[in-house]
Amino acid sequence: MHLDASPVVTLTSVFKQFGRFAALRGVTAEFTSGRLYAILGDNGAGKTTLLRVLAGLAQPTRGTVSILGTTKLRSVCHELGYMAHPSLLYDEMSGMENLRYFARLYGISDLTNNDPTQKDEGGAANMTAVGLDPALARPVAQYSQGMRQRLSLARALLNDPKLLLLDEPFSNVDSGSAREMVLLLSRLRSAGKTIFVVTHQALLLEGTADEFVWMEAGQITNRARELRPVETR
Amino acid sequence: MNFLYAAYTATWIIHITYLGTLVRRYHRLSGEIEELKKK
Amino acid sequence: MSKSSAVPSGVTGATLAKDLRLEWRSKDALNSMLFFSLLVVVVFSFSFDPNAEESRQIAGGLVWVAFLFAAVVALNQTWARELRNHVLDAYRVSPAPANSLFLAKASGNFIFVAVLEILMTPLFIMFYKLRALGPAWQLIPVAALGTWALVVNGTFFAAMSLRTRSREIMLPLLLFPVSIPALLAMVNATTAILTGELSAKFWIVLLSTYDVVFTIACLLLFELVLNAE
Amino acid sequence: MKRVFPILALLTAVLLSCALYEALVAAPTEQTMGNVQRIFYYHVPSAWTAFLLFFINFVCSIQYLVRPNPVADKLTNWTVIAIGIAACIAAFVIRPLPEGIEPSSVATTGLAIAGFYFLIRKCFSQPRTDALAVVTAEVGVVFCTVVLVTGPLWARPVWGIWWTWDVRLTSTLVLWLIYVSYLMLRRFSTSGQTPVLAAALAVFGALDVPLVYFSIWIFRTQHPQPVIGGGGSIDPRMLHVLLINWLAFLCFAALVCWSRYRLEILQREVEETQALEALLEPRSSR
Repeated sequence: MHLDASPVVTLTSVFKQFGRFAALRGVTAEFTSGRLYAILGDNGAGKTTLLRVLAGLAQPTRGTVSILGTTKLRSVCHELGYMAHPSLLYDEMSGMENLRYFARLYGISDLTNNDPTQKDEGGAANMTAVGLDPALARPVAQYSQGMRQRLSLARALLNDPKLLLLDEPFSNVDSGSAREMVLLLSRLRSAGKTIFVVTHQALLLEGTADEFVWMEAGQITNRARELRPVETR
Repeated sequence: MNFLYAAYTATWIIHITYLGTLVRRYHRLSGEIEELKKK
Repeated sequence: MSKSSAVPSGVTGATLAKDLRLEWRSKDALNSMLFFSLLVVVVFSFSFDPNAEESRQIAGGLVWVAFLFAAVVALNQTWARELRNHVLDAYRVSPAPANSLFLAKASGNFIFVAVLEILMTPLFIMFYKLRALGPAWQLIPVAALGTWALVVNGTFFAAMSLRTRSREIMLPLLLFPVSIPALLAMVNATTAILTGELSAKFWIVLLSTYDVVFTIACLLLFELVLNAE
Repeated sequence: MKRVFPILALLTAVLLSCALYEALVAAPTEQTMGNVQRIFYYHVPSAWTAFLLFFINFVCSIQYLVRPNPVADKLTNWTVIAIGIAACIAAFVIRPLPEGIEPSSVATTGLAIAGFYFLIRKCFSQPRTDALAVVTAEVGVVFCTVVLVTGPLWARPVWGIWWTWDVRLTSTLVLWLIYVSYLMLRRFSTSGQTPVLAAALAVFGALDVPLVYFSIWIFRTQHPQPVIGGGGSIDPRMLHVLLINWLAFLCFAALVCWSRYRLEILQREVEETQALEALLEPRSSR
């Protein structure tokens, strides 16, 4: 477990504009390692854009983003896990086929490998961790929305990232599974990972998240340790 | 001979049409600038 | 877990295998391509007398135009598949190099179009009573080089047209002008071989040059295009 | 700068009318083709101007792509210098040169390419090269259209046909198609990085041009076509008129480019201000 409180993510006056629409309007913030951050806010507040900028998918129009001590996000992308609102999965393939392919993109050659020294910690373990059966041969198209969401989380965890960016992981997941996912996240956090969760269901993370971050109109308006009842609705 | 005049006229029609579009774009743009100044 | 910052290897192979598997399951691209080129063959046969000796003169053009249009169908499919569920983002956040994706996609399309050609050629021969008067084996390098020429630029421009409105229409608009020399070379080489009057050697050299130049250009510029959101 | 513009415009107008007079009246009438040959004085200068503009577009596109990356930038600089030097050496080493090519023209072309590259590099910042690329592509397409319209008008009375798939005609048509698709891409792009996409397409187009020319050249030698012009040497008085017309059209093109460039810059400034406006204006969170 890491105890250093050095910043993993540093944002310095980050702007992101799509034509005339400003999605991020001067975000300056520091996030320390080994914590779970819940990012809250209305639709269009810039939460998803913030995650996309952190994941290196969107270039900020202005400002700098530094992750794990570098501004060259491409050089730390193997330390990043990203789960988007769309599933980022191939509908025609089964869960394990999907995971096996994405693992290859990270240079993890075989998830069900025969090498006994390297225990099968990749795909299969990830699938069980999120509550799915690795043997499931159905194509993802026939999964329920909740199962897809969990498989998507398993995909984000494939490369054992230090920094996990999750966009709405609990949407469409029933409350029992959502609580399981929260437990999983808190275990991952204890293992030293830094986790960002964008969510509308803030109450689920009460007691688990280390910090709540409120965003409004492209800016971070408030950060607090506790989820105050006023803000929860 | 007619072809000669046709070619010369066509050349200038093309150029003037293009210049016309430029002028139109400029007018639209100055409209936008006016709007910005009002704010 | 063993994890390194090194660029992962074997991504091209894995991506290609994945694409082939997806195509095998859905057969979207192949079916539509096959049907499309079949239509072209039939429709063209009404526009001139397919039995005439002159048909040999235009058969080369006909064959390649049919394949070009069919290839556009396949090319649009390849990236559409990556846009569903935004899977392309999953590739872009991974350390896998952009060029591996490009090579995998281009070879995948090459395989699809090649399969189409292998299936359609007997039909062309039957319908138009084609018989090569020149050295027939030369058709193989011409077909291979020509297909790669179409596919390499097609894959690139299909990725480019992802970032445009009405991308299905945009692809041919971008692809056809740049493909003209390749098309000219393919058609003329094929005609030269079929009629046996001229040597196709020059056209094969031209096609190879085209392939080399544009493969390099695509590899140099693909990363920029992929990340141009 | 703004006061210079009307003066230059006036000068260009005078030059253009002079050139028109020379072309219609002063130039000798060609023996076989007659007066129709005078289309030549509009057709050829327009073509040269269009090619020059497309060349500038290519240089700008390369610079737009290369300059953010210092390594690639340096590499391209040295390549351009190498092209200049190689052309100078080749002019005096390669013997014999292909027919009709003087050693001095080879050297001048090489040096002009290098000169142009560094001139543009010095005068325009990297984002501005994109603006210049749009401008040259657009004005180039206009001039190319002129070429494609006057060409058939010349061909019809002389050869009796509107169009022939001759190497120069066809290459020009392909060039026109490529740059029209370039402008289409710019218009239809939804990407925030349209300039990158457009620059990539421009590079592809420019790479394509020699291949187009070469392939059609061979294509033509296999298929006999009507022969263009009389060939051989040109009457010095005709050459004089031609050059004056070219000068006039170059000035005209430069002026059009300049106004279009200012329009482009203005438009970008307006867009930036609008974007800034969007930033400042308090957004109601829905």
